[in-house]
Amino acid sequence: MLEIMDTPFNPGERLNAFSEKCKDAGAIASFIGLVRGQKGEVSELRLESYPGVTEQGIEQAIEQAKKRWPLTTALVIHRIGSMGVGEPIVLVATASKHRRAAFESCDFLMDYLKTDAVFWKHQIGPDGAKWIEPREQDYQDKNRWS
Amino acid sequence: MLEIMDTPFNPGERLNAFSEKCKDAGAIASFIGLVRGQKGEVSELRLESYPGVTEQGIEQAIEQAKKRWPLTTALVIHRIGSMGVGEPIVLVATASKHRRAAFESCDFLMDYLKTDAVFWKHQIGPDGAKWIEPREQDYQDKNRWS
Amino acid sequence: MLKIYYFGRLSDRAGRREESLALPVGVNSVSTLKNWLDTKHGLGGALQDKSVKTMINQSLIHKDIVLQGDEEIGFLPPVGGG
Amino acid sequence: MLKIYYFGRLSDRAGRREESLALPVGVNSVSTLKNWLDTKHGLGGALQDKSVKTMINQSLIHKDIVLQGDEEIGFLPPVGGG
Repeated sequence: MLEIMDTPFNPGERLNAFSEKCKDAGAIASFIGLVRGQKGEVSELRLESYPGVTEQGIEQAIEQAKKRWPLTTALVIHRIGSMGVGEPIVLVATASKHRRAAFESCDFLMDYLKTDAVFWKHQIGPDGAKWIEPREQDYQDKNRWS
Repeated sequence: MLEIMDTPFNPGERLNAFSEKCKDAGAIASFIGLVRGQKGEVSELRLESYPGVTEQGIEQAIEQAKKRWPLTTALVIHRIGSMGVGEPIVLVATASKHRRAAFESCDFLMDYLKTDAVFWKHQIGPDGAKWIEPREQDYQDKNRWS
Repeated sequence: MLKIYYFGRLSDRAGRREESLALPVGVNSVSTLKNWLDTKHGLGGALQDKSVKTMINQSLIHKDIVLQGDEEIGFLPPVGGG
Repeated sequence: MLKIYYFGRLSDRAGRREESLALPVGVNSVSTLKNWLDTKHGLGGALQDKSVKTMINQSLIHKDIVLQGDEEIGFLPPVGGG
């Protein structure tokens, strides 16, 4: 399940709805990413996607995760557009009978989203705007799975 | 933050409240455990604690996690008493500036809860009741951290 | 008085979750108390099982200990939550 | 008509996020189109940067490709979300 949206979403409500659908799973791992930044340093984050391409890439990553781990189901919700500090950017949730599978697949999907998902991040602060690209650590995290 | 309660809790609401308190963290990993069981096989799960001892052990595990990873904060909510299939047993949430730290510390706390936390599980089904103890896999998972 | 707690499967075995009792005659340590309880409740050696841990006043003990008669004693089979 | 998309920092550089144009005279491939766009918008070689990927009709290309003139072309600097 994938949703890319340009309006805020409620991670807790989404996670509850997800849990409702996979009660026989037992183990649900999730990750919430919030727009980080000390007040004053970052005032806004803008995320851009390539409609069609972005969705296809994430759907493929979800399929890879399902092949690799015994998942009941997986959910990715990702914001695009303009966000303020503290707002959720991303929710990933994975459900399995097995705790390890849930944790690892959630971790895997986050690594995909950080380095390979087709988004561009524009950070706007008092000193102007800059484009944020993945850090070396993000690429290293991602290489754990290959 | 630790809560042991004998009434149902709402994981999504709790996670949202947790997120509100750690907006400068950016990365929030969480795990929800639900009472698993095909309908008909398990009708009820009863969890027993040793009041005082159970809390102290979990608090110590949270302190260990905070020493080991750069966490903003961590939350454990654990049910005791009687639960039906599909009900949440446990919610663990960890917040950090770093995604890896959030994932690993959440995983660590779940491993503690599965094998070392002072609870006893009584599973009641159509064939009677039995006490559930950790599986070999749970002990192996836990040994990853030592 | 001793306050004794039986947890998990031990409570099924002992037919109770807790009991209070004065230090019985001839019982002055955890090991002698375990033997005495084993006979009294017909536990079939359940308290002697290696997997069962003993707590005195909510602290794990790792060797035999002399009892004063006013302790809280917990018998804990293998734990696990989540 | 070609439909061209500039993403991320390339849109700042090109001063636009997209444009439509007929295949210019002398342009018949991705490589010649990149050179032509570089001159037209003064991109300083930004499209030639190794980190920039090219998509034709939403598929990544790994070598130069002949253009018909009706393609959707995307220029993608390093991606990353989350």
